[in-house]
Amino acid sequence: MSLVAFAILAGLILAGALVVVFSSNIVRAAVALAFTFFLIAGLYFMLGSPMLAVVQFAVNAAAIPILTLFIIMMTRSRSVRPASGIFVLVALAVVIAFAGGLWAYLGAAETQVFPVSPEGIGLRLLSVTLFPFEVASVLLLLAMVGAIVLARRVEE
Amino acid sequence: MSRMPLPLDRHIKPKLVGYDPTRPRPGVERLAYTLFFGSLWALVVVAYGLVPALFRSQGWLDGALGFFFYAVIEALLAFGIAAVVALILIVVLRKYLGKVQERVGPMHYGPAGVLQTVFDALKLLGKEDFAPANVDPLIFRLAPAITFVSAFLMLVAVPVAGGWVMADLNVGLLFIVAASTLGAYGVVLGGLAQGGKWGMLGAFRAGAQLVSYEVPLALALLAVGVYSGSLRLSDIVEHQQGLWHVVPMFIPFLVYLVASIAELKSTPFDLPEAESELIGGFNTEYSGMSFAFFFLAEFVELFLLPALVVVLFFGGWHGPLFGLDPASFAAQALQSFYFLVKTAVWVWIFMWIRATLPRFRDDQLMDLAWKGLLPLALFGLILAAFLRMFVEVV
Amino acid sequence: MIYANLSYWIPLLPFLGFLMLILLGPLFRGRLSGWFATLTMALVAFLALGLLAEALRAAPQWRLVGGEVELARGALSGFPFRLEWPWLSIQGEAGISLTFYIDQLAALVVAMVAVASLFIHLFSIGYMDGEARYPTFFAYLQLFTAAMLTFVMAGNFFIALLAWEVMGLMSYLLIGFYYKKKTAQAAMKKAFLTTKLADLGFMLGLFWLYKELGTFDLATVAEKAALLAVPVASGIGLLVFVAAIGKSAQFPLHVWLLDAMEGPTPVSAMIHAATMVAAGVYLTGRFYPVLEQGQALGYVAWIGGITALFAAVLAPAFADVKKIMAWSTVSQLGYMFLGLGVFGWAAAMFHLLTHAFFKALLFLGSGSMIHGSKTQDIFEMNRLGRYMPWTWVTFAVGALALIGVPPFAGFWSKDLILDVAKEHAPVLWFIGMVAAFFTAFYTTRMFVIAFHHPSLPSPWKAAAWNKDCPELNLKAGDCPPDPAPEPDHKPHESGAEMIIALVALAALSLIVGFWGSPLFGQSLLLFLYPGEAPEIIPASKLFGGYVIGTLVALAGIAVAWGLYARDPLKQRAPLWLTQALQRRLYIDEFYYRVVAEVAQWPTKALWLLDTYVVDVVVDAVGYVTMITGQALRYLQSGKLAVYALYIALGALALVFLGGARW
Amino acid sequence: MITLGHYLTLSAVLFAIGLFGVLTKRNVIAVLMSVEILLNAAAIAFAATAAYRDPLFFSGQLFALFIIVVAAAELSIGFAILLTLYRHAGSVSTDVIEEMRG
Repeated sequence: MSLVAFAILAGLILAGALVVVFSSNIVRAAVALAFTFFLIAGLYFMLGSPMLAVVQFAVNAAAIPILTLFIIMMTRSRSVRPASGIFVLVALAVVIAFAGGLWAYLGAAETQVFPVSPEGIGLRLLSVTLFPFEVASVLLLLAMVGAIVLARRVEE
Repeated sequence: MSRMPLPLDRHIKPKLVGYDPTRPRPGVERLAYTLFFGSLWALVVVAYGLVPALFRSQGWLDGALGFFFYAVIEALLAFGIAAVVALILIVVLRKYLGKVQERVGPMHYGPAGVLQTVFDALKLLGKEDFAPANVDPLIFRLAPAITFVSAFLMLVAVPVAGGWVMADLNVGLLFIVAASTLGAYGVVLGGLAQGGKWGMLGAFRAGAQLVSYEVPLALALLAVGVYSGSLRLSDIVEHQQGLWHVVPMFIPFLVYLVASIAELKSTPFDLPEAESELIGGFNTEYSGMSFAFFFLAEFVELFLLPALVVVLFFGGWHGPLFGLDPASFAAQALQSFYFLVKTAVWVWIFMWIRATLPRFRDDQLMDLAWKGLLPLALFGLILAAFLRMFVEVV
Repeated sequence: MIYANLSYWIPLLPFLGFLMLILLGPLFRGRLSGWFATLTMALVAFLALGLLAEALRAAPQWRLVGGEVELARGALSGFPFRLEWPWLSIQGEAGISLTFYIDQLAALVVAMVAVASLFIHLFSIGYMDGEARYPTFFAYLQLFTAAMLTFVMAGNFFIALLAWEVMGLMSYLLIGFYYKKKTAQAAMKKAFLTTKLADLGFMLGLFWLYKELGTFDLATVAEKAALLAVPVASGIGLLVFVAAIGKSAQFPLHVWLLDAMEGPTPVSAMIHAATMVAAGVYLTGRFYPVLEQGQALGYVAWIGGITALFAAVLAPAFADVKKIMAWSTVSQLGYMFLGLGVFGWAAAMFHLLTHAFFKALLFLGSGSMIHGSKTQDIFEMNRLGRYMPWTWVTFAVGALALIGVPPFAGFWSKDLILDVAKEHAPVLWFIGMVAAFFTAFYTTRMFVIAFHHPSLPSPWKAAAWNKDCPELNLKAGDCPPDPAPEPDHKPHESGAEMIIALVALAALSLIVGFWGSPLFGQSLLLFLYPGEAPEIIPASKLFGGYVIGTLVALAGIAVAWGLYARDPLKQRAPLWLTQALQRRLYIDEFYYRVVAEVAQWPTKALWLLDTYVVDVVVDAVGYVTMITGQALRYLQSGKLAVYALYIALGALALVFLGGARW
Repeated sequence: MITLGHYLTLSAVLFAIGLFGVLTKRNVIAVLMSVEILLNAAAIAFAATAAYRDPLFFSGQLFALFIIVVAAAELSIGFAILLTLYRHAGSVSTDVIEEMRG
């Protein structure tokens, strides 16, 4: 039962990702990206971490594609030109090698999922990983300031 | 209310004897609104109380099939609630705007025009769903659907009474934030898909506005979460047992109120559609069912955002129970009644704001979000943490 | 023990004063910074005198009985005073501790430095008034004093070396205080390089000493000196003595001191007369056990004797009052080394003390003369004795002390040294006597011309050989002679604080000599008496020496008076001799032209090596890099995707090669 | 039953797809979207491994959270650069940023 659900979910995720990569219409690609991320949030639900799922939903599935759409609008780009054929073949070879290389390590057969409560993550986040947490906040601040500075029109 | 002379040649005289469309009929209207409210309440009681109780008592929920059916039925009921709310609110809003603007509003379909929406819906369903030539058909169709789904998603998390909630998420507050962010998709995609200038401008405005106001909104919600110590909405409501959050959390309340009106894209924040400037903005090219979805979504949100105000700040379902056992069915029904009443009051306030205030300029809009609300929301967050640590524990 | 326990404040206070002035100097208005520094020094002098009194009480008491020294009472417990703080200890080992070691000598010299420095400060308040960098000047003085005091009190040679180097730096800064003058720039470099070259000997000697004895500690070194092999001890001793030669401006490293007179007139000059140059003598005194073990004292004595004579002979050829004084300093320091070299340890230290005071007096007096008459040339000074009575009196006291006329300070100490020399090295005694004659000669010449003659056109300013400055390696235009004042100018007496300083130092010059004189039982010498040393000579034996010394001095005075009272301008010596003397026997030029050239030979060899070996290698590396870069630039296609591909390939390599395992 | 291997396989394939996108796209926006897929694939691997193997510390989930944070930061900066690029060159194709060619 759950395997069926997983299969459907995984299939849709992969399909969405493929659309992102292969669609020549960039708006569709962005929508597919949102769709893929939305389904990945479902994956996190299955992994017993609603917290992660909702964060994935709010940030990756909602905010980031909207930002992407915004940029698409601002730069008035619509279509994606494909790369030259030879390069596509090279990339394909690399990708296959990559997937194959990763495949070699995929023998894990654990079956039991340990769910995690939001409180657990929160406590953990603010105790052991407090320093990375603070660093992340600084990173976000820097990103914010950096984005403003970069995107600001320089007035002559 | 003044009587307005109507040109006879544009007016089909109704068949009903003695009916005069120019004459207001407050008695009929009140009766109709009461009936609307009652039917909504009945639907809520059925969806939240009767059906789960039935399934639970028969033990159907244990089997996979029973659970599947339960889920389907609940989803349909939720959709039904959303549809009913939208249908009711459309006519109520039109009537109310009419009253504010000193006219009678819709009067022709149903007694005193109370069935107007039904005919509106029929008209929209009957119209050709037209898509201009240069649009991306997939995105064009997807946009209204996403809009409606995002509004509908929030409904799932709202608790209407003690134990009466469709999905009691332990991250409900974050879920609300996420779902409301999703609402921006429909607008942006809708504007983007049309390929026209109005749509594009509307999409720009909507995207900027929704994303900007998302930030203070989320911070205000977070303040409530910090203060009540839980992200679960029913816990937040329980936490207001003694004192409604509106008192200690007044600043987040204000922020949330303004930001949710902005999320609603209604006046004074209706820049994305702004008929006088953008001919409808992101929904310029929509017609028929697609337009109806946008429309529905808007009115479902007009119900849900006030409902969240009630849940987060005005004690949710809390009210006098007259000695009833809070776990009993009757008490829960009463609680859902309180909840709906409070929500109705807040819906009215939202309508009132919409009817009276003029529209912002877009730079004022941004200033308000980033320079006004954001610092206020941050202050509210700190205040909430302070209260949580030093006042409430003592 | 109160003062001994407080003694670390003695160097610390001027250091704090330095920090204060260097950081907040611009906030001090007018003369405030000078008064601040002087007040600090007054405090330090108070502490130092207290320390000396304490040391006098606590030191072992010797008695002179029938020409033999015998111990009346041993040292009190806790003497010599010792303060110690752990410092530079590495991983719990003892390392090098910060030690202050105050025995009789240190207490005496600390008091001397503190008092002399106090009067320098006091004098400078008036003298430096109106200078642009007034607070900075006092800050330098403070740090200089702090370093000198640290050096004197240092309980181990490592600390001493640090303080020694700080002194070198401050000397450099003070000489170059008027750094806009070309001559000052050249002089500061010259002084710095000369003394640094000498310091190399100090460092090498210290490291060698540490290798042999495993300690830097002063007292331990003195105890263990006897364990050193004779050649080793003489090697170490001579290396350290090189540093002393450099610092104390002994032949052949005397060249810097004369040019150090480029610093602000009385003060930096006085430092280069009374305190800093004394450090070399002090250091040699501290290394005495090692030198003695190494049987190297003969070199010390000969260097001292030669320098004493050499400088005294050169001095009469100069017309600049400060330069005469500088030669005099070199000469007197030579006496001290002479005394050290002929086992007259305590006598040399006695002379160190008296010389500090009367030379400080003379320098401040000459500063006052320069201040009053606006010239440094003795010929151009206009009957100063008439216009500057205070300066005249005090300068006369200083001059008599320098000449060695009884009962002034120099008389007791110099003749004691000469007596010791007569006992151990008659040749050196004779040299010392000749030098004493010349000392009297040049002092009288200077005194007569400056104080009693109306102003004259300076005879040497116009001389062809004085047009440029070969001794500073400068060209003609870079060192213009100072402008002469009006022919009949009216000098004026200096301000009150300057006169107070002069009078105080004059009084000290008069008094201090008695402390070591036979009249008072040579009590200073007994105080300093290190044990078995032969320089305590019974008064009866001393008498003959004193008579000869006085006669020689009077002869010098008489000759100078006879030659210069009438006609100072008359050219008596052959012109080539005058030129040679004024060119300082061409030693400076020899250094600049020949030694510097020779010293550059290895440099040039290295330059060739650098050009034809190192550069080729470096260039080859550059070319290889460039060619490789040229080849590899095709990898940098500018296409984003290609870069991403490289990243992916790298990651792929990690996946396959890294061997990540479950 | 679903095993950890299922998730990791999904992650690997997703990663490969994203990598292909990064390599072949010419539009910088599309490249950035593909990078997002890469990051999410990694996050899935982290979260899944933690869910199956790390019941006490769930470090993987935290890693996934940080990945989301980093992704957001990266994207905002990336888009800001993109916007500047667009103003500078009038296009967001990788063809216009070949000034670094050796």
